Amino acid sequence: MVFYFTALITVGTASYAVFSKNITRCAFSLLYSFFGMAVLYGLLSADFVAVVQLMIYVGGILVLLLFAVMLTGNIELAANSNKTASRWLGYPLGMVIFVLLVSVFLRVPWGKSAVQAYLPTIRAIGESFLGRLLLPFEFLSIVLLAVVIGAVVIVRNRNVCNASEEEEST
Amino acid sequence: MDAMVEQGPEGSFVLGKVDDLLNLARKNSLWYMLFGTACCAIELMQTGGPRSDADRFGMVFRATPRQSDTLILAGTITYKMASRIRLLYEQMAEPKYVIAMGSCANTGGLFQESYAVVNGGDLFLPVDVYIPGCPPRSESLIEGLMLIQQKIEKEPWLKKAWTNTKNPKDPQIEGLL
Amino acid sequence: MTSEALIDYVKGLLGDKTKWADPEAGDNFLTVASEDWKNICQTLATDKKCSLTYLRNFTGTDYPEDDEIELTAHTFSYSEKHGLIIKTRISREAAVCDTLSKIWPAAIWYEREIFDLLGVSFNNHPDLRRILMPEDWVGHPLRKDYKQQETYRGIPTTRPA
Amino acid sequence: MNALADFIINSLGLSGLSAELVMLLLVVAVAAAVFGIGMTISGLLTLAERRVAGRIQSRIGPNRVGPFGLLQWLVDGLKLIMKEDVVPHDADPHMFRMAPYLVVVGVFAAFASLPFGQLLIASDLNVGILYLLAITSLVTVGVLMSGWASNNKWSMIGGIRAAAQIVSYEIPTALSVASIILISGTLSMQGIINEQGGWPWQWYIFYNPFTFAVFFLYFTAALAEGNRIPFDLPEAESELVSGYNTEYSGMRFAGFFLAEFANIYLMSAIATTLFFGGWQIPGVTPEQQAGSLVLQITGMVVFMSKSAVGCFVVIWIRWTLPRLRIDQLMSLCYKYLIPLSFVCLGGNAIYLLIFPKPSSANTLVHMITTLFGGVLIVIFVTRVMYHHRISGVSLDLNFLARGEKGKYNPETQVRAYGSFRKKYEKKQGAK
Repeated sequence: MVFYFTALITVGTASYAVFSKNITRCAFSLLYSFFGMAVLYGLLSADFVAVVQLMIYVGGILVLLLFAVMLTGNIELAANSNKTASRWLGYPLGMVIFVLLVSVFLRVPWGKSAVQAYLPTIRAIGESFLGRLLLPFEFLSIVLLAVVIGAVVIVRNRNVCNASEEEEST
Repeated sequence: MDAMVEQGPEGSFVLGKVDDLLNLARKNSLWYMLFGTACCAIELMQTGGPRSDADRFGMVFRATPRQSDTLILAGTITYKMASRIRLLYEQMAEPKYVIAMGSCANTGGLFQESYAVVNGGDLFLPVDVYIPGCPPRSESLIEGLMLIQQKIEKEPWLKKAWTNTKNPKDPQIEGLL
Repeated sequence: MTSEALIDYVKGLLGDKTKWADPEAGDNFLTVASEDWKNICQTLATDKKCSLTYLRNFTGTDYPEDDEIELTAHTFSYSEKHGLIIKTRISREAAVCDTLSKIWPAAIWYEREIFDLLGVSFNNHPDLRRILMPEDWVGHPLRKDYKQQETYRGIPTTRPA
Repeated sequence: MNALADFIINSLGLSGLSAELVMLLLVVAVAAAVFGIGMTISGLLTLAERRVAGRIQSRIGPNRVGPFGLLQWLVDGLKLIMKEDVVPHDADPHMFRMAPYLVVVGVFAAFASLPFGQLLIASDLNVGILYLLAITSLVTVGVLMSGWASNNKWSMIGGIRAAAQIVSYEIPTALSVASIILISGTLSMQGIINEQGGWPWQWYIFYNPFTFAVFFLYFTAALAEGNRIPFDLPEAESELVSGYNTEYSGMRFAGFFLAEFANIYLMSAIATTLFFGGWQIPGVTPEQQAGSLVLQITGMVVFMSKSAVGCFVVIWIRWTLPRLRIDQLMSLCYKYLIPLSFVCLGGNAIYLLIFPKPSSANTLVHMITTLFGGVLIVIFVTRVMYHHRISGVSLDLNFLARGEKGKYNPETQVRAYGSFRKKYEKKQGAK
């Protein structure tokens, strides 16, 4: 029962986020979607993932998204907010992804497993990160490092431009 | 209290008791708005200070009209300010009370003959308590606030809330807003 | 420059365009015709020896018996350490004058005040609105024959007895 | 939980009800209890704030309702319920109404995983401390939502400031918590307390010099996360009217207000758990405590008094320090707190490599750090006593003062002036 309730909330708010015209409301409805997802993780006894989902998606990504939405001028105008590449590119792409997901869904042998007691999953996650999955983990770290450096470079460049403009004007 | 039992319909005794409790709550948490128009505001600040501590009665200042119960007209009111004060009053949440503090807010006082000064806050707001003085000392202001408390004690709040919240004495000045 | 020297210098500079006050009256001030008002202020403000660059005060007075409004500008020079009062008179009915805001930017607010309270309109003023009274106020309170309106937005202006 | 539900069904003879329903009721009951405890604590804290502020400003503070004004918070709450609930005309009504709930839920849900006693915890999660950090991020979104939905520029600025501040200070908070997790090896709140002991040298604050520094980093960052002075930019009254809650009246405002005070208690309770040994009683092992009801209650009292001291310090800071500027706030976070917490995290890791857990060298380090902390406290107290002595004002720490305590006495002031003058003259004479 809890599962269906959360699933309903998650899917409902996610579809609201997709279909609503008011982009700020879209962003806020994502909150409930993320929250419902965290609850679903919790129901699957993945407590660590659930908490991290809350922490990173709600605390970090959603807030950044809201900042971007709120600090952009005239975001309420459809011309500014809903600029898409092409409607005729979008529909087939969506269909392809949908078919892909359905085929995966049909192929996986869904076995009913007994509900496990809550076991600490953190140790297992940590060990696999530093053991079996070390290479992808390090790769991800490098990508993130590159992103951080890139962000710093972009901000620095803009500052330099502003400074030179100010010098010219004075 | 007795008068209320006589007034009310059947079952008014219970309502009266509940009213007593609610009025006790309302009178002991009379938040005033941090708003001064002229020199009386100095005494208003002083009232929150150590020598005459308004916080003893649960009166703290709020910066926003939405959360305050009392509007203290502290000082001379000009016509230009009057429309702003009226706007602030309209923004306050019911139930709300107004105190006219000092001669200027009562009658225009020293500046009564001036072309720019309103001759008393009651010409555009429903004033509950008038405090004389130029400026009134903080003791006077505390007494004014306690008069508001006495007024609250006598109000049948529940019945008022169910019937009509509009004050009949309220001068409805449409042009101000 | 001492005040006597300044008076002599300005007399030489402006010639017969000025009318000087009786020295017995206290302050030394010169009265100019309203047509020369802007040019003379410009000259006095930019002249090297006068350099009256600072407008200390700018105000007006109503004289209904003469049917005139007098405008008074108190100027000062920080570099030369001397000051001068310049006056002009304009008619009450067509109360129009040139703006000084191009010479002294401080005059913008002073002129708004004179406009507000005396009803003098200034040509070429960048932002001529009421500054003290509400925007929809009727009349100019510092005119001697001013009659206050009965109510302002529903507030009675006299206290009912 | 299921076993408990079965037990209740069997013992009360409610076999007609399904186990799921009983469990649901149980969960609701526990949630209500946690919410009630949280409300009471934050209500009492509002009163404590006003009383302490009164004493600090040599006023008295609310003392008319109940003994020592102890019922003032109930009266305030009752009044706020009765106030009109204003929704501005231009506001986004649904989101305007929703925002206080998010803030309240975000803060009070965190109370579910606070260990008030060894057995007094609503749910001892495996990821307890992470859960606390995560669920409070709902507050950020709630505050942003209230700021945006009010359609008021002060609210908007306040909301954006609050969100920027909370998101930034989440990093040093999480990093200082990570230091403690590194030492304890567990994320569960009870686990962290169990690793510590009752005596001060067994607490994590005195574990090694790095944790000693980490505590102050955590405290500063948590102050900023709770939007308290000196970091109260989101609701700076002199600049932003009331920040994000400018347009709120009545019960919705009370929600924000209570959440703010609940947040103070939350940060003090987390500090107690992480650094001050939680409910551990000196000289009593957890095994002994588990068996005895008296020790359980003592443990709860110990936990509560430790967090009460934390709350007092927060209130004390609020009425002492001025407010920071927004750029100072951000540079404090990104230029000082984050690098320092990284240093402390690395230091702790290296320390753990050099001194593996049970060793006599380890105990020595604990003792030295405790001594250092004690010396700091002694220095602080002597400084305060010195300044108090030369100021010549009679000390009155009676926070529950009813009447005319701490009177103005002109003589003491004259005496103080006299002592200053003597010193001044001595200095002049020496020259």
